[in-house]
Amino acid sequence: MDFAIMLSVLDATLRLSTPLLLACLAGLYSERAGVFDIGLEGKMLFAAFGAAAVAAVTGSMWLGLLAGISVSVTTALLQGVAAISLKGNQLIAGVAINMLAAGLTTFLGQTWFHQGGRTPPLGEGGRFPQITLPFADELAGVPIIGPIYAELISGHYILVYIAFLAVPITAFVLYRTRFGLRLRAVGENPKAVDTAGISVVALRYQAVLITGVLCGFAGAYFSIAQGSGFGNNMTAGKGFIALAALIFAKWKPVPAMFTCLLFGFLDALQIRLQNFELPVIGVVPVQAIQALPYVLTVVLLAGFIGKAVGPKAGGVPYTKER
Amino acid sequence: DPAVIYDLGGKFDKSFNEAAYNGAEAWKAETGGNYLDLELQNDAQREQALRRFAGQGANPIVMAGFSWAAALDAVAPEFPDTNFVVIDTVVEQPNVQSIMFDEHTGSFLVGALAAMQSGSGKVGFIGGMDVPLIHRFYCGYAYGARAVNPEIGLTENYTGTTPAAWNDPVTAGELAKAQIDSGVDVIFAAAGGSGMGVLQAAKDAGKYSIGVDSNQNHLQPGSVLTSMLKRVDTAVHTAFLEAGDDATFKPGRIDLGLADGGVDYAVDDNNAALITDEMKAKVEELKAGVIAGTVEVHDYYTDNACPL
Amino acid sequence: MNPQRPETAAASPPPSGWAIELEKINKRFGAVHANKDIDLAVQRGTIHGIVGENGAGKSTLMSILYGFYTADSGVIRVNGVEHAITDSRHALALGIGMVHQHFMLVDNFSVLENIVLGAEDSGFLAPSLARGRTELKRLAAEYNLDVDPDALIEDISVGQQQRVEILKALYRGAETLILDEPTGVLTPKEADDLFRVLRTLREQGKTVILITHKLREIMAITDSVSVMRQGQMVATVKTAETSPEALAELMVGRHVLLRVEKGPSNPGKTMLEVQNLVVADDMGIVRVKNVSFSVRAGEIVGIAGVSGNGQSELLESISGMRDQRRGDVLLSGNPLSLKGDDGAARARTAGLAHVPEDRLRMGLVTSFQEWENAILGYQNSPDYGAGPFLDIGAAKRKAAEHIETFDVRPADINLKTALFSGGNQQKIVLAREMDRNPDVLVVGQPTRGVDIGAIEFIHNQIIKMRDAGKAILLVSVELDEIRSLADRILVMFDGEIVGEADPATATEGELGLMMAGIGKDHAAAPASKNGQEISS
Amino acid sequence: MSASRPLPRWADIVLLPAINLFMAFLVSGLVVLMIGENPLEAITVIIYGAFGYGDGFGYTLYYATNFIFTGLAVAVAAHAGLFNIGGDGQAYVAGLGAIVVALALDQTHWLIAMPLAVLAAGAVGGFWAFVPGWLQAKRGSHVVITTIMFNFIAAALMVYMVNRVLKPATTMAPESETIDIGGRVPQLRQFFSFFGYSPVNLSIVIAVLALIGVYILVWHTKFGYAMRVLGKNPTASRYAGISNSRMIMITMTISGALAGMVAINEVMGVQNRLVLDYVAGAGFVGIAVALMGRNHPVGIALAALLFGALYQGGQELQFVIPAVTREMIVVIQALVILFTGAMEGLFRPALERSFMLFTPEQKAEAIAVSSAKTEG
Ligand SMILES: Nc1ncnc2c1ncn2[C@@H]1O[C@H](COP(=O)(O)OP(=O)(O)OP(=O)(O)O)[C@@H](O)[C@H]1O
Ligand SMILES: Nc1ncnc2c1ncn2[C@@H]1O[C@H](COP(=O)(O)OP(=O)(O)OP(=O)(O)O)[C@@H](O)[C@H]1O
Ligand SMILES: [Mg+2]
Ligand SMILES: [Mg+2]
Repeated sequence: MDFAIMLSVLDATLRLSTPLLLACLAGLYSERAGVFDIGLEGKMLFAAFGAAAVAAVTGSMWLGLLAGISVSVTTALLQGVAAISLKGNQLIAGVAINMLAAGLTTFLGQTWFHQGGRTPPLGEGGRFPQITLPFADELAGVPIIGPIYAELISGHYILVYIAFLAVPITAFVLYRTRFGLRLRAVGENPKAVDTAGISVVALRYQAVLITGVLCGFAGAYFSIAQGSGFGNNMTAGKGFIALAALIFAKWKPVPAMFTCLLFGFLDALQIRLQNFELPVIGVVPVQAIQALPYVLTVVLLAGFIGKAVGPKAGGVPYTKER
Repeated sequence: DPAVIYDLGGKFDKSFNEAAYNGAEAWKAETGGNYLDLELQNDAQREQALRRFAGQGANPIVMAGFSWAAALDAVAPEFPDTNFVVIDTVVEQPNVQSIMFDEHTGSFLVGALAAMQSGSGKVGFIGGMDVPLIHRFYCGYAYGARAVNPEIGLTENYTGTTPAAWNDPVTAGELAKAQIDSGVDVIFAAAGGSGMGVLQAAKDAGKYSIGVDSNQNHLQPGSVLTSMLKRVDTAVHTAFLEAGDDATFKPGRIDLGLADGGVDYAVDDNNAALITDEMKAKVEELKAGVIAGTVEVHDYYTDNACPL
Repeated sequence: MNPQRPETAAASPPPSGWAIELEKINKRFGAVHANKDIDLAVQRGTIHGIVGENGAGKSTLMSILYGFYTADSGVIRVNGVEHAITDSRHALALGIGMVHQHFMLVDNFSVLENIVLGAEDSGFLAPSLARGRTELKRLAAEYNLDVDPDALIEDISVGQQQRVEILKALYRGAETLILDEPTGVLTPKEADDLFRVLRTLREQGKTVILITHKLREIMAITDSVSVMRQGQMVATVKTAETSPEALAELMVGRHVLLRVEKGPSNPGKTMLEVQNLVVADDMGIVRVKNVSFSVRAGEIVGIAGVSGNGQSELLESISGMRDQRRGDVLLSGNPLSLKGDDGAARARTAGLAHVPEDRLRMGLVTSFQEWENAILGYQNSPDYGAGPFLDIGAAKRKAAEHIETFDVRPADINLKTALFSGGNQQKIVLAREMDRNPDVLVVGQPTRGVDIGAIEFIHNQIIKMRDAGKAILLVSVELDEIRSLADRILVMFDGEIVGEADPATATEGELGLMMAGIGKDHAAAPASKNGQEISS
Repeated sequence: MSASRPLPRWADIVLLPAINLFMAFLVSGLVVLMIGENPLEAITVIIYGAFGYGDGFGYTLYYATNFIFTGLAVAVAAHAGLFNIGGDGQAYVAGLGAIVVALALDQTHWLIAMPLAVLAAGAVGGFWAFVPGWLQAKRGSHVVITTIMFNFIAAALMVYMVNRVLKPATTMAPESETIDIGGRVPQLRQFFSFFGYSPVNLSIVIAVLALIGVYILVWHTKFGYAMRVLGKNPTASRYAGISNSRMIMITMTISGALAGMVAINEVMGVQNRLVLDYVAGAGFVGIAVALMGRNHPVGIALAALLFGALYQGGQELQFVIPAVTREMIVVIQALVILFTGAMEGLFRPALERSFMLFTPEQKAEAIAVSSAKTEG
């Protein structure tokens, strides 16, 4: 593989891992607080739709982003009511949210825009542009570093930078703030938090809200950055992959980033390996290459990661006796 | 009343099913008549839907998609008085008309245009689901490109292997970007709804794309070089007009190709500037050759292979 | 001292009087009337004991005082002022701290993080942690409460964890400290340390409420004591004016024998033999280092030691739950294979019964009905159905039999096991394990958290087994229990058997030194001051 | 608050779900109203379409058959504390077992082909779940992730198998050869003309047997007992001499084999060939079915019937009210899951309070509590 192709693969890696990373960090907040979330997919889908719909109508990507986040947060709240206040089964809540999103986005899209659930294509201003970082053009000529800066680091949607910035921020919040301390505690031993005089319910709602915000970014990325407009079920199972990445990363922010980068890389590679010819076997069936990221995940998981033990109180609604 | 049943992609797939829908709408606008339609949710509903419509007295019943063979084979004999029209597959029953399109010849023409437009000498193809039908598109495209430039570089990709591949613009867009990064500058997207991602990526990179099924030139004006038309809309329209009456209904297999405009390449205001007179002349020459049988285009269906 | 404490706290309490007054407290859980018209007054600067059977309502009452439960009715006064305590934060603000029976700590947090949790100064952690560190140093010096602030909770001993709980309360400015069964999980040494801390607290003017099942602790440390029975307060007396026997009778409503009565042992042939056993824990750390001993029919061998010195791994290995690194376990002379993860089944087939240390974690499935737990471990026995099928009728009959012979209350085989009290849960396990007439009985911590009535019963059952000619291995951190039950005592320290003692002659001090790893070869040191302090 | 008592059993398992279902339909009604259609008519159509006539009821049963299998697959694993998200993939690959046997034996008789195909489909589906089970047991890989991954791998594998191996050169659609009559599972309509043309077939008998079998397995066998111990307390199961690793592997295999039965219903009962993606998400519906059915066969049967009815009633709705799209059906299904599954507690407190006023002694207690509260 020559240098240019490598850059192209890594460039695609960043693009493809961004929504995974945002969703993965989103999941990290609620799962660290003890709320399992298999509804990441649904929240992203809602956000993607909300963002594209508003961006299409107003022509503003920022209003679109805001709408995406609001829709996702509202969904997160609904899920929170079911899983936290009503002490419902967290997994069912997630399944319901996913289905609701799959149906409602297309239904509303069709009712409002009459394009089979799609939103109208976005014009200039409605979609995030790729940002050229300062000096990218000037440095492009410098060997090695130039192309790396100009092509790999520069020239992404702002949401890509936000996603990667969210990693140190999350790490900081989690390990260096009062909120983070309490968040981690409530996922491990909610009773300890309760007896320390902190409201378990309030904490979990806060966590779920942050999850909503991050899913909002992730969803918006699909429809108004990477894509231009909403398409049916456009998140295509990324929420589940993000969840796998979260477990893979053992619920830690920096490993989460590397896991998402790995998944993104495999995806990028998969795309470029479709006609790859192996010395002896000949052309590898495209299906084998498409299955590669998943097979590799399983192999890595079995070989290197070992047991992943999540937050102890995860999945269990907290019941306070009165 | 006539009826149309869309395949699993749904009626607004911006492509194949939507073309069928447009045909039905055109008929409606023209005649003022009413028609029935239905979107499937799963495979098990095929027979149910056919019986339902036939039982209600719908005639003709038009189906879009290559997955109808088994269901239609079972139901058609139950309703000998109903006429069925199926697109993209062949069912041999006395009351069934099977419409096939010569996707390979239409693709041949856009392949030639692609090769002529390409400055890099590399053209790409992005298919939707990895199935023989799409291989047929590719093979025609490849032959067309080779016909004008035997040295042309060809890259072939598919968005996926499940029906979800028809609706995955993200992966399709990434594939397009990957092709562009490797030097490809014209990409033919035969990928249903996924094609949107290809068109977008080509536009973002300042390269060219080729649409499919319907005329997609307007979607990214100036970037969509042309579209490979597969006139499913006309087929549905014609079926609605003719197949309801036994006098005009023609059972058996009908192949629509370049000669009758069943497949073609699209030129309109959006791409008029891109297609030079020279290109146009060459492609028309090839078209005439194919119709006359002097230019041979390999049909993937004949041997399930694409020997280049 | 603590900026988190609002003004309502007793910043300058009146020099004398009641720290806590409870009046006519009532609390129901569904049909259970857990607290009935409870009155309780605790003098400031004293240690006040509360005793009562399992389920008498002690924990409930304290949870109400701490704001964890809300009373259905009743009045709470703190320093003479009436308060409606709504939640724990409120109780903390009033200067009430509580150390729960089950620690409220986050296992994978450091000590410092646990202490700071909920009492942070600001949004960022660094200043809180810094202040926590200095404050911790001060408290440690003032109250003799040393812990490593950076150690993880899961890595420190139970005794240390308890210190963390106490420090947590003090850090929040607690004036009144409630301790719910604090010594249930402690070694004698740790218990001594705890009591020293409690005395220091009292000297500093703090008030302590202590719930315990151990009457000698009441006698040794409290100033006054209240007795609860079936949700009611039956008496409050000055400790100096009562005796363990009197308290026991008040608690249970009948006379309780506080001593174990047993005859001399009559050892037969060797039933259980452990040879050069080496066992590692889940993390791969070697916890049992080359241990050898044997137990003969008709004798009780006690293993004494501070918890965490390899006893758990030893027990698990002998009972087939944990693979050995080296060495052998022989049952009636036959080596027990521990390969695979179903060694426990082979151990049972070979005639071994196992009462685990931790009934909730291991010995019971708490969400099962009682009868389902009555066959746990014996589910494959033909008694409970032929072939692959489970004969529920047979299992239920067996469960009813257990309940009858072991006087489990309530006598309901269909009740969810979680709803039985600790003592009764323990009886369920014991009944199951003793019922099969095993050749070897391995028992860990048989009376942890169990009230004195039940202790008496359990001890008698163990003696009965011995007298029936069974080989019994008893592992306990309760020196008293070991001394009164065992015929031979082995002391375990740091994964090794460091000495053997005769219960008839060994003093608590000698054993204590061996348990601390001092005098490895022979216990000859004189009784320590600590040892004597609490022996009644 | 504290004195609220648990609901009587019948209220818990009948009344509360009924209220929740009603809520789900109420909200769905609003969605129907949004597109200007009459919600009452819509619900009538759904109920009529699902139960009102032979064909419709047959379709309901046909869908329910799939959901029973996938629901049981999730439930069996759940009893052992395992969350099998891979029912979809397991059902999918099981099609290979079914098609190979069916095609090989389609010149014999279904009495021969069907039992063997059941075994083959069970074996392949079971294997597809065994591997994640094995990885969990031996390598500690989280079964949730591995089963998700195996869904994707199954999809890729099946496309390859269908397109490159099973597809006869003469067909265009990606599908296997058609099974001859001897390899097909008989349709119920061959015995009861009541079912019209609906595809419900003898697979439903397997589904009923599976329900009974799972009930016996979980609650009346020693294996089931061990499974439940493992699910509730893995330490206790090790204490009880149960081999956790073996239990995980066997349970996952059983779970996968149950999911694999979908292949019998679809491949041999309905499609008579192997088509791409024939599982159509039934594996995921199975999760909802198991959760709603509280992992109990009776609950699963009812939940599967409910979802079958929604699928078929929804289809009917599309026929009768063309404005209703398939997405609305998905929305209604989601609302049902939301209200009866995730938010089932919504009305519990209110219901408990109203129940307390029914019997005199409870009434007294309720009054005592509320007055106590005002005192405090
Ligand atoms: N969460 C609860 N729900 C219902 N009933 C409860 C609950 N907690 C306690 N009870 C009831 O309250 C009574 C008192 O329980 P409590 O825990 O206060 O007893 P205790 O005196 O602390 O017993 P122990 O000595 O075993 O700790 C019990 O008999 C029980 O019936
Ligand atoms: N949630 C509950 N609902 C109803 N009754 C309960 C509940 N929890 C406990 N009980 C009842 O409480 C009584 C004592 O329970 P409790 O919880 O005090 O014991 P425990 O604290 O486990 O005992 P120990 O402190 O010795 O371990 C038992 O009779 C039991 O049936
Ligand atoms: Mg208690
Ligand atoms: Mg208790």
